[in-house]
Amino acid sequence: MEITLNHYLILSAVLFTIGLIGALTRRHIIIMLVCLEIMLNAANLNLIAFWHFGPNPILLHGPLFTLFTIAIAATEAALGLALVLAIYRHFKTVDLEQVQDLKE
Amino acid sequence: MTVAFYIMAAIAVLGAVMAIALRNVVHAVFSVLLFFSALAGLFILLLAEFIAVVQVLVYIGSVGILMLFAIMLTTKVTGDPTRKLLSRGWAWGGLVSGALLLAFLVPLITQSKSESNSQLSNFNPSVKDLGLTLMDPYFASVGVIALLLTAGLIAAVVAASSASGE
Amino acid sequence: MSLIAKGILQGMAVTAKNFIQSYYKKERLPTVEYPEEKSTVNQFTRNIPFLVYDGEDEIEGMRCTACKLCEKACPPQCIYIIKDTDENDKPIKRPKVFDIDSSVCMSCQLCVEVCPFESIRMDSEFELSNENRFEGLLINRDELLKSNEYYHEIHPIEAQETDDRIAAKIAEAETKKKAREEKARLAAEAKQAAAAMKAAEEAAAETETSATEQAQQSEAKAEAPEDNPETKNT
Amino acid sequence: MNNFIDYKLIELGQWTVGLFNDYPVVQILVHLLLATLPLTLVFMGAFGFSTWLERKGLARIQNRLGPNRVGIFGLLQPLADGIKMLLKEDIVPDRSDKLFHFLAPVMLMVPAFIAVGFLPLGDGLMALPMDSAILFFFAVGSLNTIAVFMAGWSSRNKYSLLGGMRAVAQMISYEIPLVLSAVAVIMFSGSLNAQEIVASQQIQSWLASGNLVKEFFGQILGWHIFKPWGFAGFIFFFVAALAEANRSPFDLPEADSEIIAGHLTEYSGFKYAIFFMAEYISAFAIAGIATTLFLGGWSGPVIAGLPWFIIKMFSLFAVMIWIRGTLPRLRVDQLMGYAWKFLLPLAILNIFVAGFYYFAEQQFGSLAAFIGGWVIGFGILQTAAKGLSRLNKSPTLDGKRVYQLVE
Repeated sequence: MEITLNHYLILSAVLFTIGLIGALTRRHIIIMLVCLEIMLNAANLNLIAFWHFGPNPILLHGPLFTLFTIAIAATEAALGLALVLAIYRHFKTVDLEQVQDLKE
Repeated sequence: MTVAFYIMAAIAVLGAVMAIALRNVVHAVFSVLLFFSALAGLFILLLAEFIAVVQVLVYIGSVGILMLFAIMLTTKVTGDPTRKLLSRGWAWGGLVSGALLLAFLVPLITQSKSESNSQLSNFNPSVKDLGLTLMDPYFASVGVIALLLTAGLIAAVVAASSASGE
Repeated sequence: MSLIAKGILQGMAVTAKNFIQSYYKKERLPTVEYPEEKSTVNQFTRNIPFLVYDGEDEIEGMRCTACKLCEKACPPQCIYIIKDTDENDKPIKRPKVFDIDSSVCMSCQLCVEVCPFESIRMDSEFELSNENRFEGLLINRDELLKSNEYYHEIHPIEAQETDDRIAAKIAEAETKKKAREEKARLAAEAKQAAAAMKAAEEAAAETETSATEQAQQSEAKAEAPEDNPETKNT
Repeated sequence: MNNFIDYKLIELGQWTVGLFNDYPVVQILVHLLLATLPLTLVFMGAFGFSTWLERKGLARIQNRLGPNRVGIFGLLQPLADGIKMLLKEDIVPDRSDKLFHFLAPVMLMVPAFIAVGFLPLGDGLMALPMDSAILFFFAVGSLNTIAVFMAGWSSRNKYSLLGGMRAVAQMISYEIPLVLSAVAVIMFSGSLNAQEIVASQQIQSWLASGNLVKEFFGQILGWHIFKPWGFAGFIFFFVAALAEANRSPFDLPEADSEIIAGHLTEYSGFKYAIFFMAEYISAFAIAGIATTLFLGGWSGPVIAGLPWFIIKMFSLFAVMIWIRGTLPRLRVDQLMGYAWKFLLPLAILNIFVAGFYYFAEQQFGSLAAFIGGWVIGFGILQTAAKGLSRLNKSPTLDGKRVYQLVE
C-alpha cells in the first residue's frame, strides 16, 4: 500500500495525543516539557507532510514554517528548562502538584 | 518507502509512549530522543533533508542534552517507587486526550483522500533553494525569529541565574 | 602573533626538536632496551647486601665471623645467621647459614654500617626477580658470597677504601702484635733470667735437700694448673 | 587534472556493481557494501595504525622509543592490543544501568562511522553523497555527546558522571565555534555540498588553461587557509575540533589524573576498545572535514584525489598528536571561558571578515582582495583577539605572583 498524506496525518495525530496525554497526566515537570516537545514535533510532521503532498511544494512553505517552529521550540526548551531550574531552586521539588504558591 | 515509513512510525510511537510511561526520568528523555530521531527519518522520507538535519542538530544535539542537564541539576534520576507518577485528575486528562484523538481521526478516516501527489517525483529541494527563499521573501520573519531567539536566550540566562543569586 | 600564543609555539618547537633529534642524537634518546642491552650502573648504586671473601677460596677467605651484629641491626629482620661448628660441636667463627630474604630487604644499608669486619657490603645487582616467590627470593650464604675482586669491580672507590682500612687495621694489629711479642719476649727473658737465678739458687739448695723432698715437690707441680690457671696461660 | 586514482576506483566500483545487473536486489546490497565496507575497514585499519603512530610520536617527543616489540618497529602492537582487549573480561558494575551501559559504546561508534561517510575522499568518492553533507556531518557529530552522557550516567559512578557532564558541557560549548568557523567557508563556497566546497578551492581558470605551472599552483593556491579569514577560521576550527574530539589539551572529560578517565572509568575489555576506536575515528572525521573545508580537500598537485586527502588528514592527525605531546590540560573554567568569551566572538567576527572579503574579491579583483584582506581583515581579527584576551585576563595574573605556601 502506498503511503499517502492520511498515513502521516494519522501518525501525527497519534503522536500529538500521546504528548497531550503525557502533559495532562504526568506530574514530573521535566516530563511535561518533554511532552510539549513531542506535541510540537507532531505538528512539525504535519506541516512537512502537508507540504510534501500539497499543491505547490516548489515554494518550500513547509520546511520554512517548520524551521521557524523548530527555532521557537528550541527557545521554548531553553527557557522552560531555565524555569525548571528556577522552580527547583525555589520549591526544592520537581513535582508540579506541590508547586501551588504564587507568592514567596 | 512503505516499509521504511512503518518502521519509523513504529519507532516514533514507541519512543513517545515510553517517554510518557517510564518512571525513570533519564530513560524517558532517552526514549524521547529515539522519538526525535525517528521523526528525522520521517522527514528524510518526506524529502525534507534540511529539516531532518536541523531536527537532529537542534532536538537531539541540544534540546535533549538540555533536558538531561536539567535532570542532573534537579532531581534524583532513579525512579522512586513511592513517588506518585500521575497527577490528580489524570483520568480527566486522559479522557480529554482520547476525545481529541477521536476528533482528529474521524475526519481523517471518513474523508480519506488516498491519491498521492506526484509533483515531487522529479523535484529535489536543495538547501540552496531553501536558503534563498528564507533570505528573500521571508527575511523579516528570520529577523523576528532571530530576535525571539536572542530574547529567549537572555531570558533563560536570567531565569536560571537570578534564582541562584538568592 | 596574538592569535596564537607565543608560548604555545615555543612549546611546540621544543617538542618538535625532541622528536626530530631523537632519531640521530644520543642524548635525546637515552632509552636502553633492557634485556638485550643493560644500562651501566652507577658505582654508588646499592640494592641488596652480599658477603665479601678474600683470596680464592670462598670458605677460607670469608670475612664474616657470624657475630650476628647485622642480624640485630636489620630493621626488617631479613638476615638469619647460624654459627658454624667443627666436628666436635665447637663453635668456629664462621656462619653455617647466612640467609637474606630479598623480598623483605629494604636496602637500608644498616648492616653495612654495623659490620666490624667489613664483610657485608651492598651489591648493585638489580635483576632479583624469580619464578619462585618463596624460596627463590631467599638468598643463601653461597649465593651471597662474592669475591673481593667483584667488589672492586662494582664499587671501586668504596672497595679501595675498605681494603685500605683493612690493611691499616692489619698493620696496626701487626704492630700491636709485635709490641706484644716484644713485651712477651722481654718478659720471657726476664722470667728465664729469674728462673736461671732461681735454678742456681735451687741447685745450691738441692745439695742440702733429701730425695724424699724432691718427690713431694713434683706432686705439687702437677696440681698447680687447677689452682692457678693464669700461670698456665703465660 | 590528475586524479586518475579516483576515477579508477569509481570505475572498479561500477564494474563490480555491473556484474550483478540481473539481480537488482543483490545489486543494491552490493552497492551498499561497496559504499560502506571499504570505508569501515580502511578506517578501522587507520585507527590501528594511528594508535601506533600516536604512541610512537609521543614516545619520541618524550625521548623514549615507544612500542617496538611486536612486529617490526612495533607495527603489530595495535593487533596485540586488540586481541588483549578482546580477551579481557567485560566488567559491568552491579548497580549500573545495564542496557545503557551496553548501548553507549555502540551509540558512540555509529555516529563516528556515519560522519566518516560524509568525507569527500576524492573526486566523486563519497560514501553518502548528500547535498547538505557538511551540515549532516555536524548534526551527526553532535550525537556523540549523547553517547558520552549515556556512558557517564549509566556507570553509576561519580567520576563517570562528572566526566560525562564535563564532556557534554564541553561538546555543546565547542560545537558553536566549530560550526560558526565552518560557516565562513560555506558562505564563500555558496554550498553545503562537500564536493562543491572542494571545487571552490581550486582556481578553475588556471586548471583549464593548459599551462603546467598554472595547473600545478591552481590546485594549491586556492585553498581557503591561504586567505585571511580561512587561516583564522582554520585555527578556530582546529581548536574547536580538538575539543569536540576530546583530544588534548581539551581532554577534560577523560582527565585521568583528576577524574580517572571520566566516563570510561567503568568500561573494560572490548567496550573500552570500542570507545577508543570511536574517539579516534571521530578525530579522523573531524580532521578530514577540516581538510575539506580549509585545506582544499582532495585537490593537490600531481596526484590529486585520494592520496592528497589521506596525506592531509594524517598530517592534521599528526599535529593533534604533536599538540598532545606539548600542551598541558586546561582547567574547566578556562575551557568554558575560552569557548564562550574568546572563540565564539572571534568566529562571529570572522564571518563578517569573510563576507567583506567575498565582496571585495568581486569588486576589486582577487589580488587586491587578497592583499587587503591580509592587511585589513587579519588586522581586525588580531586586534579583536588582543582586546578579547585583555578583557578575559584573570585579575590574579596581574602583577607579581604570590605563593602562599612558599617561605
